[in-house]
Amino acid sequence: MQQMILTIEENKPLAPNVYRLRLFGKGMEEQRPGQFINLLLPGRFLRRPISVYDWEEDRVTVVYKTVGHGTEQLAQMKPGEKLDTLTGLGNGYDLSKAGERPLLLGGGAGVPPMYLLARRLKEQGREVTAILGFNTREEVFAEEAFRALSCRVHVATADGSYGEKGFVTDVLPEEYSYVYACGPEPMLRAVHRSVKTSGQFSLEERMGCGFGACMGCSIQTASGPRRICREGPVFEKEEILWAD
Amino acid sequence: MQQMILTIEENKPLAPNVYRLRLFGKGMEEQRPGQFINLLLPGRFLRRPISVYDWEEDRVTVVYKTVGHGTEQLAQMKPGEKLDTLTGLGNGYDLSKAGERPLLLGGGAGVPPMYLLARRLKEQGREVTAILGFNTREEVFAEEAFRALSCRVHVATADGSYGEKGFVTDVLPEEYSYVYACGPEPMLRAVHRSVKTSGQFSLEERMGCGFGACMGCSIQTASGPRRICREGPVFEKEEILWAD
Amino acid sequence: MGRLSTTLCGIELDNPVIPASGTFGYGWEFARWYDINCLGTFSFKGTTREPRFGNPTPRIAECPAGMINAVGLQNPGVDRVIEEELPALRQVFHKKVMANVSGFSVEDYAYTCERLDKEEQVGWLEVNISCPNVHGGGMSFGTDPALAAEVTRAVKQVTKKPVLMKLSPNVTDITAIARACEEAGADGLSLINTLQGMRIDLKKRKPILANVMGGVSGPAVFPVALRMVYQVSRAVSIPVVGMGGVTTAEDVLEMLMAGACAVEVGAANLTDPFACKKIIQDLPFAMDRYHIESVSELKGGH
Amino acid sequence: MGRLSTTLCGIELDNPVIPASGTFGYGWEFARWYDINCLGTFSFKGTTREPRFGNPTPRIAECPAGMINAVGLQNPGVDRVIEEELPALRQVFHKKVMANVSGFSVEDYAYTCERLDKEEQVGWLEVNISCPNVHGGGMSFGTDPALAAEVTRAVKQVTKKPVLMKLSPNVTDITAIARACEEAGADGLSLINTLQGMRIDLKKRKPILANVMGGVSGPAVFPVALRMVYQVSRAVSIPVVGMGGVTTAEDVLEMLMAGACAVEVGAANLTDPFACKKIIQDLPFAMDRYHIESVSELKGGH
Ligand SMILES: Cc1cc2nc3c(=O)[nH]c(=O)nc-3n(C[C@H](O)[C@H](O)[C@H](O)COP(=O)(O)OP(=O)(O)OC[C@H]3O[C@@H](n4cnc5c(N)ncnc54)[C@H](O)[C@@H]3O)c2cc1C
Ligand SMILES: Cc1cc2nc3c(=O)[nH]c(=O)nc-3n(C[C@H](O)[C@H](O)[C@H](O)COP(=O)(O)OP(=O)(O)OC[C@H]3O[C@@H](n4cnc5c(N)ncnc54)[C@H](O)[C@@H]3O)c2cc1C
Ligand SMILES: Cc1cc2nc3c(=O)[nH]c(=O)nc-3n(C[C@H](O)[C@H](O)[C@H](O)COP(=O)(O)O)c2cc1C
Ligand SMILES: Cc1cc2nc3c(=O)[nH]c(=O)nc-3n(C[C@H](O)[C@H](O)[C@H](O)COP(=O)(O)O)c2cc1C
Ligand code: FES
Ligand code: FES
Repeated sequence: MQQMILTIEENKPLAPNVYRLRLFGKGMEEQRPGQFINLLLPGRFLRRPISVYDWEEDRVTVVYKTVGHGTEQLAQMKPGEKLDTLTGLGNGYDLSKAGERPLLLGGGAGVPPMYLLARRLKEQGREVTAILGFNTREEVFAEEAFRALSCRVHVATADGSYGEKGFVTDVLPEEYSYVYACGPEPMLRAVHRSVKTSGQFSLEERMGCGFGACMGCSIQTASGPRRICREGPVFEKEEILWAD
Repeated sequence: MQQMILTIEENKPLAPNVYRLRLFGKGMEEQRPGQFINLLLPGRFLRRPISVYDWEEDRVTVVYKTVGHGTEQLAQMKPGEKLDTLTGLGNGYDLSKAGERPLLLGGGAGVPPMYLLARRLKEQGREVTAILGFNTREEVFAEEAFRALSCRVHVATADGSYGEKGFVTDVLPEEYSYVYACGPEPMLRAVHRSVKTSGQFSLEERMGCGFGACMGCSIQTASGPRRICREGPVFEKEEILWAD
Repeated sequence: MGRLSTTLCGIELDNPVIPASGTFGYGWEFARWYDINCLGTFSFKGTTREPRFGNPTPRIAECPAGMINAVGLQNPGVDRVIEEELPALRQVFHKKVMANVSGFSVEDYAYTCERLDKEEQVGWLEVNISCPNVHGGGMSFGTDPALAAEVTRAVKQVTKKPVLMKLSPNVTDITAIARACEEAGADGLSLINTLQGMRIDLKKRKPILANVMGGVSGPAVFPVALRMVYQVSRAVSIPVVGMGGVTTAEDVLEMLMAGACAVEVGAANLTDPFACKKIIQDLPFAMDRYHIESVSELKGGH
Repeated sequence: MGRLSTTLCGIELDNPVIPASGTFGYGWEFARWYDINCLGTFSFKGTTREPRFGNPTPRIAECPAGMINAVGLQNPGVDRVIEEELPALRQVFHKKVMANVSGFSVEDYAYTCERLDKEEQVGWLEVNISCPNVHGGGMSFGTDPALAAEVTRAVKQVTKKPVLMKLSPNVTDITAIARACEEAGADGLSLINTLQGMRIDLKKRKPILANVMGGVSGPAVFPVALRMVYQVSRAVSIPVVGMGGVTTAEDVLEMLMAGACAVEVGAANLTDPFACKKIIQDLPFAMDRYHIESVSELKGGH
């Protein structure tokens, strides 16, 4: 974990209500896929956790959806403005389990963390398939970015207005070695039911701190209580106990 | 009263910890001498009341001293930034009582409201004497501005490091027709005791609203309870009942 | 009935937004700035039997996301309210007003309420029981269920208008006070009054307020107020007016969802004299955002 | 004695700044970010007889200038605290730690305190009596003077270390609880715990917290906390540890002026993991600004 005052370099819409934010800070540690950063917005008490979308030396990029006052306020901010940020939070995905043909599943605001993961897996020479799920055509983002990594990319829209019609689970390929997934809980549950290999899922919860101090984000897992912000947000599929 | 989003045109130091702030707002009503404006600073709950120093069409100027977090924050603001402001608050001085040779007494942060008053009285052809009191040489501000109005100007410093040594009451002229005074309470009490004519004094109190709604700023006067923000801040000398 | 309309103790309100007592004077001054007939109604400054100057100054301090006041019920007394304030108000406000009453003995309350009950302009009596009981050792009427019930009964005996008892949040169990008022005949409840708090002046090393302590209000108290409105509206079957930190149309909706049938706005009027007007204007848009068809649909929607 | 030093129940502290229970874990994790020996001490996560998972999520909500938590005392239980957490802490913290204890019966409290009393690392026992008394109808131990005194006596019987009773602010008269604890033998008092509050999710039209209600903390509660510290420190003659919304060095000074001999910092650690370190660094400058020579000069300076 690092606390840094980062400078906004870019904050631009990718799709309706979805923005890409690039932040610069000299000396920023490497951010790993599946980790998140925690942004303090002026006038808000709690920080806002957002997954790492990409990382280059001294620069972290995130993609966020405006869903409430904090993210709406963030969308108003301009390049040059500063943000007090905690970086390098959470465990991140374990890439060593990917196997040769990992499958990456992202739904809506769960798509972003898949990007840096895909990039790293490609760098390791894996054959990556990314399935990106959205509600409708106009919400689609990041497809081109995944294609530029030369992943195999499928887009599914719930209303069929773009790509394949249905949920990410409706377009699973025949063969894959491992699954990485991030998205809303109903999607993760469906993925859990549908996929045949082992995998890692990224979870979300309202957070008090984001770095393990408050026990605000705890879940029960097969191995006992775990903090999403510290032992997570990535959990082995088999560890997750879904609440009824 | 008007509520306006005003734009900072100038915010510059006049003396250590004293700043002159000029605010622009199209359609601003005329601000009268002795009135005040009430500034909402980002992140603060209550507004900060500051006396009108000068007014020109669409522009109000105030002079403030940094004494706490709000005024320190204000001092950091830059031209172009906006301030939610209530203007035209309070009664202002009654100029009709000035007589031919009004005496204006300002002490420290009580100097600013005397400027627009002096200007208006000069416009009416009065012979204005302004006595400005400060603690020490380096705190002196606005002297030149008063001179430029061709007032008679005396400066008194408590330590004698500039102008005459002593308090404003130590340099009262022989003759004057009426007194206008603004400054810390000990100064106003001394003025009350020392001057022989009638006069008007400007008072201060911690305010909840600044426009008469909360009864936060009430004082007892010879004619009963009065709100400093509404029936004041200017009171006839004879009306004021000093607390013991 | 319009999309925003609601009912408070049998009287229809065009909308649920009510400036809170002590932050809107006797109303007519605000009428110089906007047409106050846009309000649901408003609650006028706490009125007592005798005129009161209130506490010495400083009476106001700031705190994070709020303020502290120790005004001490400054008001011209019920005689002048009836002779001067209400006639002035009549010129600019054509709806029923809520009469906020304070007292320092049970007789005080009954006397003042009886006087105001006769005024046609008055729609509701809002009885503030946060004041100390000067005949009973200074403990506030609002912190003891028996005392709260006693005031309620005394007031109900002398009035025909709906009586709202206004509860103090500075208690261990607000539902006990609420139930005591309901059983004693209250027609409704208003809550919360201010939370007791204080600040110290670091330069002077002494309390900022001349009265040492005062009442905290503003957004800082919102979650506590909301909790109490939620608890009380489940504990009684009379209507609840919710307040405490309400600043935006969304806050109004949250209070309604917690169980309030109308919402008062206090400190927000002080930092923005147009606060209530703006909230009323924003309400339909906020309702659209959360797919709320009408205010009445939220009532009991929990 | 340094400029910042103070004494808490006979144990000297290098400075009056203490991370509050529930916001600093068992300390050793923070030691990865800074040398936590700069702290006065810290109060570890509320520990119970048995391990507890706590409440379902969501456990956290935001509010103006603060937050609400309904963690529900998640902790590994006193056995593992003694076997795992304290040994891990010993590697990085060389001062006495404050052991925060919770329970749901008088026996729970006594058992857990007795176990922790034997640990050399523990300097003080801080007994959180805000929890519901499961054997006594669920009313919190901290809202009834008799229950509070009973817990105090039970704990004092089994411990030799100084016992600080940690008081709930959700009461009509906190000085009554404070005096009851003092008479029952408490060596000091800690206050305040969180104010009960709630928020509603406008989109879902239901409470944000799975537990419906939770505890408000952060700057929003500062004026209420300060008032209670002021009242309690005048009502008892044992030392008071003040907390509730403290975020800056100036807040620490204000709490000390209100009557606290040391100050805990809670929610501020969650939004800024370096909050306590920064406050300690800022303290001398803030003291210069207000011409305060030493922390000890403020004690009783009211
Ligand atoms: C580990 C993690 C990674 C995330 N990554 C992303 C991402 O890459 N892109 C993205 O768009 N969103 C992401 N989110 C969700 C994002 O944090 C919330 O959408 C955001 O905090 C909402 O803030 P708000 O002020 O707009 O909403 P409000 O509802 O006004 O927020 C109020 C409070 O609720 C919390 N909150 C509200 N919704 C959520 C939620 N779904 N999850 C957690 N806390 C919430 C806020 O943090 C804040 O404390 C992530 C969440 C977590 C926990
Ligand atoms: C009618 C009126 C006119 C004024 N005109 C001027 C002026 O022309 N120039 C100038 O420098 N100052 C003036 N003041 C004083 C000025 O309002 C305060 O210095 C300022 O509000 C302090 O704010 P702060 O945040 O820096 O201090 P803080 O102490 O951090 O403020 C905390 C709170 O206390 C209030 N407060 C603190 N000191 C005072 C004070 N002396 N009077 C009133 N409220 C106070 C603040 O408004 C705020 O609500 C005037 C005050 C009044 C009432
Ligand atoms: C300056 C001021 C004066 C008040 N005077 C009264 C009063 O006379 N009678 C009363 O019942 N409540 C009074 N209150 C309490 C408010 O009506 C309201 O209950 C409280 O402020 C909480 O609402 P808010 O957070 O929106 O301000 C006063 C509040 C303030 C801020
Ligand atoms: C997330 C969280 C968990 C807490 N857990 C405990 C606890 O286990 N035991 C306890 O005595 N107090 C607990 N508290 C209360 C704090 O120790 C403190 O009394 C309160 O938060 C007020 O201080 P603050 O406003 O600085 O946060 C907790 C507070 C928070 C925010
Ligand atoms: S959010 Fe605080 S422990 Fe996870
Ligand atoms: S400050 Fe509110 S009436 Fe004067």
